[in-house]
Amino acid sequence: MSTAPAAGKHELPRVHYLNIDYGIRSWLFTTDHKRIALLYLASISFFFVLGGLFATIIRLELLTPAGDLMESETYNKLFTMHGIAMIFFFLIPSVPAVLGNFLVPMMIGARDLAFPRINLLSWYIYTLGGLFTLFAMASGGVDTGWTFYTPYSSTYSNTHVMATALGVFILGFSSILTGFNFIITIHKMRAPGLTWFRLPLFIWAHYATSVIMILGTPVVAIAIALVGIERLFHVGIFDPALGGDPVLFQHLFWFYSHPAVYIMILPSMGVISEIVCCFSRKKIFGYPFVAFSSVAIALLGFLVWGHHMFVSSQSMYAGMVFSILSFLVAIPSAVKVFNWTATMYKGSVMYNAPMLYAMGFIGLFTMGGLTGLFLSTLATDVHLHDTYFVVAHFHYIMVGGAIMGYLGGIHFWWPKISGRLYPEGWARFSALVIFIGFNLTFFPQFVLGYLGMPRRYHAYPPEFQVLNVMSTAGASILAVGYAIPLVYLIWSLRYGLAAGPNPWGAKGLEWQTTSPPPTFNFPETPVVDEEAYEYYPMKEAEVV
Amino acid sequence: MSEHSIALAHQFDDLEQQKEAAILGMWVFLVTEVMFFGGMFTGYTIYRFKYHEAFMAGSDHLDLLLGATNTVVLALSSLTMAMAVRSAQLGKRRALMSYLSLTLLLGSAFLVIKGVEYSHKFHQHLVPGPHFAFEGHDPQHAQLFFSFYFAMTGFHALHMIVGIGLLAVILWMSYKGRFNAEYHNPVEVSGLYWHFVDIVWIFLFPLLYLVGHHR
Amino acid sequence: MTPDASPMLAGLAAALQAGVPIFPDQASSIARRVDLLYYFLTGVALFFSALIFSTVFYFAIKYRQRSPDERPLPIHGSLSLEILWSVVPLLLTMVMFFWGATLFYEIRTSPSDATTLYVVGKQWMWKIQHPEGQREINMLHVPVGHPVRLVMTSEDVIHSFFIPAFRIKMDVLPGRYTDLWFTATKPGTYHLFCAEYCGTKHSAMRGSVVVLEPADYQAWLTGAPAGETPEVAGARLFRQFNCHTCHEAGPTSRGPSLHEVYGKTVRLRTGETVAVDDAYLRESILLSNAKVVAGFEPVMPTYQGQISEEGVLHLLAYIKSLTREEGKGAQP
Amino acid sequence: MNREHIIPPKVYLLVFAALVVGTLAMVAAARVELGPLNIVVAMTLAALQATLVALYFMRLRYSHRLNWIFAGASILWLLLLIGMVLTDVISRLSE
Repeated sequence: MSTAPAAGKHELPRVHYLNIDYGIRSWLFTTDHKRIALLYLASISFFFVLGGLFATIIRLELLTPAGDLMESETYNKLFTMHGIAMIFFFLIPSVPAVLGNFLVPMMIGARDLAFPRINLLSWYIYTLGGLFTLFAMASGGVDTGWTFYTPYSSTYSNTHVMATALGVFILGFSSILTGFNFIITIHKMRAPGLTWFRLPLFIWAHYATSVIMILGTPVVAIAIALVGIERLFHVGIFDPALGGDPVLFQHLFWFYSHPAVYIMILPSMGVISEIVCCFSRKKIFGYPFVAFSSVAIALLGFLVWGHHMFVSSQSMYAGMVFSILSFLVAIPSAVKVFNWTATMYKGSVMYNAPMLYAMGFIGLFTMGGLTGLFLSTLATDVHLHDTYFVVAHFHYIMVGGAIMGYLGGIHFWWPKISGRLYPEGWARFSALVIFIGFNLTFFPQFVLGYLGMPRRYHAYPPEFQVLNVMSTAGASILAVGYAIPLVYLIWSLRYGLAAGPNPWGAKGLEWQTTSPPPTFNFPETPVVDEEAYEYYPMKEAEVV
Repeated sequence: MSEHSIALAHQFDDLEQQKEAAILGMWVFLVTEVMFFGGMFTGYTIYRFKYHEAFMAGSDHLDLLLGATNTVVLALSSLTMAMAVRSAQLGKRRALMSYLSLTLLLGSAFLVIKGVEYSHKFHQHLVPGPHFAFEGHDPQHAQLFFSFYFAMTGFHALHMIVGIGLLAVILWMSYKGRFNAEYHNPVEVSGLYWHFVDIVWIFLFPLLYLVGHHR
Repeated sequence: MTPDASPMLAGLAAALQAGVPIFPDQASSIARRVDLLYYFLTGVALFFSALIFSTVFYFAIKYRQRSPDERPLPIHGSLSLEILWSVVPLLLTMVMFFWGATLFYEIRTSPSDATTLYVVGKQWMWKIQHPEGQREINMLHVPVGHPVRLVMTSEDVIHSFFIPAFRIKMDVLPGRYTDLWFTATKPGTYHLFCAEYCGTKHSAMRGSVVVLEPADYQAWLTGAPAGETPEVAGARLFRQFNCHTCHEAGPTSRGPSLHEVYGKTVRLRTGETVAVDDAYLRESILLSNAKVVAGFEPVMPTYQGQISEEGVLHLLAYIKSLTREEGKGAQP
Repeated sequence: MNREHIIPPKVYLLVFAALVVGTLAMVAAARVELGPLNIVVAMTLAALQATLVALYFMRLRYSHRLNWIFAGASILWLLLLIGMVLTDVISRLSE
């Protein structure tokens, strides 16, 4: 089993899932989980570029205190669509729908997901939801913020709220079907010998994510449906003039939307566990703790949503209950970070691009998590709520965490997906550029936040300008950092060296089949007889 | 290939695994349905807690007789559905088809009764919106009751329509002889869905129709 | 890969010389204590971030792969370490919780001697009403050292009254009264922001809070054009919408008497008892048949849309004045 | 889970009878003025009927323990959603 990627010694297998069939029909009517994963890869990359474009324009507007690049309506639509495109159309599906779809069946030794046709249906629902939202964007956009707070969204906004709400409503079911498929597959279709505690932690993370998807998404679907009903019939569900309660919408919305941030980060945590073990050549430190912390995050994640509403006329006592629970949900995340760091102890650390992303993730996710404590502490949240501190916090988790995990995963499994190696030099360079650009963009926003600059401001007082200029400078570096992988990954499809079944010498069933794998993944179902991440059999080294 | 293996999908190892996956699949889907209705139940509970009087007044205008009959009709359709699943397990094709048709009939009866109730509300100007006229106590918040009444029973009726469509397909498949004692997952899965829709109504009936009928 | 933070430090240093603020003023009684908690949180955050960054960096260098067939020892884990880094963060977070919760309790309970001002948020402006009758748009003049309590409501969407220098913020909702209080400690002019997205000109819904020495404040009070005080305006509206025909016609009147009623509880037709506070009075004016007092018929017309939010606040001030002789301005 | 447990029709009929009786009991109970207890009685009766339907009509009693977990989780999360939202609404009154 070669350790470093031996260049040039391998060639692609004659028949694999990519060249077994050609033509549009073979892609649009495929039930192969690997091809559906690539369909998702294409769609979410489109929305990532779109969302990134909106972000760049927002950062350009914020270069100057006065709102002079565009009208405030346009700015409001831009940050709304940046939020919707990034959260609903990129972050929630990214790791589960691309890497999860591709790898969950392979990692557990199955031929495909439990319900392949429903998996394809999930992509079509995603595309339908995307079309509705794009139609809304094209015909004038929506300016309610991605949070759709009532009564502005249900009564006062005259932009395309209905079309966007319909798009997001439909999209919810795509995420439900993905989660549904993973739960059944992981429960019922594991290879013989693959017990729960021999599963890769990637599977544990996706199982926990799927539980959140099926328990939380329906509630935001009904919340947005009620906004739709309120807009059509003005019956006062959320309109206080007719007796409704706008805070009820916030409860229903955040009941899903906080667990949704765990939908976005847990799969990336799964990716990081795989990468850190492979490139430290060591078993994960404290396997059961890391596994159960994923489940603990998923379950506790449902009890904490009130910390988004500490100053929204929520009662003081309910605020205290949500505050203490929000601190409890931070503990499993801390356990994970400590365990990843401990895994590198006495390892044999390699600096491949996936490992750079993983180390970046560990550092930035730690900062993101710790700044979250500021927002679950009641007294400081009064000051920090709805300021740029919150913007910086969730970007450290989403961009520093989820996207770095996603990019690390894409690079780590790229040889398995495409059968080719990406250019290592360029990959490490872009990882470093992303790290620097990211910090320069979002660290100043913590300072802006405590200074009191509110979110979603088209124009701001002049004394905030210097920090905003730094942030925009960082954003341009970040944009360059993201563009580079787009180029060399596509380049590698044609010119990348053949990777062979296991270029990294990694453990896991997906590395025991060819790269790219055949349509049914394994000639015959593999039998598992060793623990997870068994990088070096114990016979010649005593167990510490 | 033996007849039963036609029914075995390629990604499963055996029929046992496929059946367990289908049953677990429907239960996981029902979790999402419970949470979907849960959002409306939350809104209903909050507003009933805040405007108890208006909800009592609103509930008085609902036709209790039709509501109760509908509950019994739906319970009966659950019985016939359960018998249909039982006959599928025993491989009795004729019994399966007759019980399925009975269930379809009862389901449509439920929708007809619901339609009658909706038309009454329409004539009494109790449909929330511009020409909502309610002469009882606190019409402002009574309209809130009726918007939740129509939202919840409306989504329930929608689920009934989907259920009837599903049963029609299952009836057609059993007519074509696609099911036998070993393989009848679609029948059992649609049975679970139908019973779930009945359970939702079991909770909707007291919450909507029996608000303070004790005066 | 070294976590290269040097460009940020250089930028911050430059910002400091250029007189660009890095930290907001501390201009209210609670600002200093909120900042103390903020320093504690920042300290914990910096410590653990530095710990993780340096440990990852150190392990990455010390245990880098020397040769491809190196064989690191498999380590399963250690229960004692797991307990350590579960319990220590738990204790730290509980300290944060209690410290934050106690300070939050203080932030949310206004002292009884605070003067009450009325704030009405309207799409993209703040309308402020002083008890002495002055009215201000997007400006708030307050005396130093005296607690001020703002009773706020909105005419349309959710806004949020945010003064960074005082470290306080409270959403302003339609159909509901929310309140916040502060004691300004440093004279000066401070930003007032709307923190909850409220539509097109959300970022223009700004104002300033002017904190004056008591003498200057009195001068401003006398100088500023004083309209009717809320009580006088309320009495005028009481006549204008002829509320007196039902509510002041003696024992046979169709509406309950409003004298000596504010702050007390009252029995409804349905048998429930309800406290007569701002929320109940507001609901009984705008959606009048919701909670009718026992012994009276629900015949009162609703004034939804006829009386503005300020009008309701003035009527409330008038009704409270009918109870002032007995209670000392009972709080809602 | 045994291979294919066939439930005798008698059990189904009993469950159906219980549903009808339960509905009539609910309507009768609503006639009696019990104040806040009314909702409690109605909900327990409904919950009983729902459990019967789930255990026998939906054959939960004879199916894999996993289905029990997901059925229980849905009820728990429903109560969690309604309960925690209520804590805010109720405690807001006493503030």
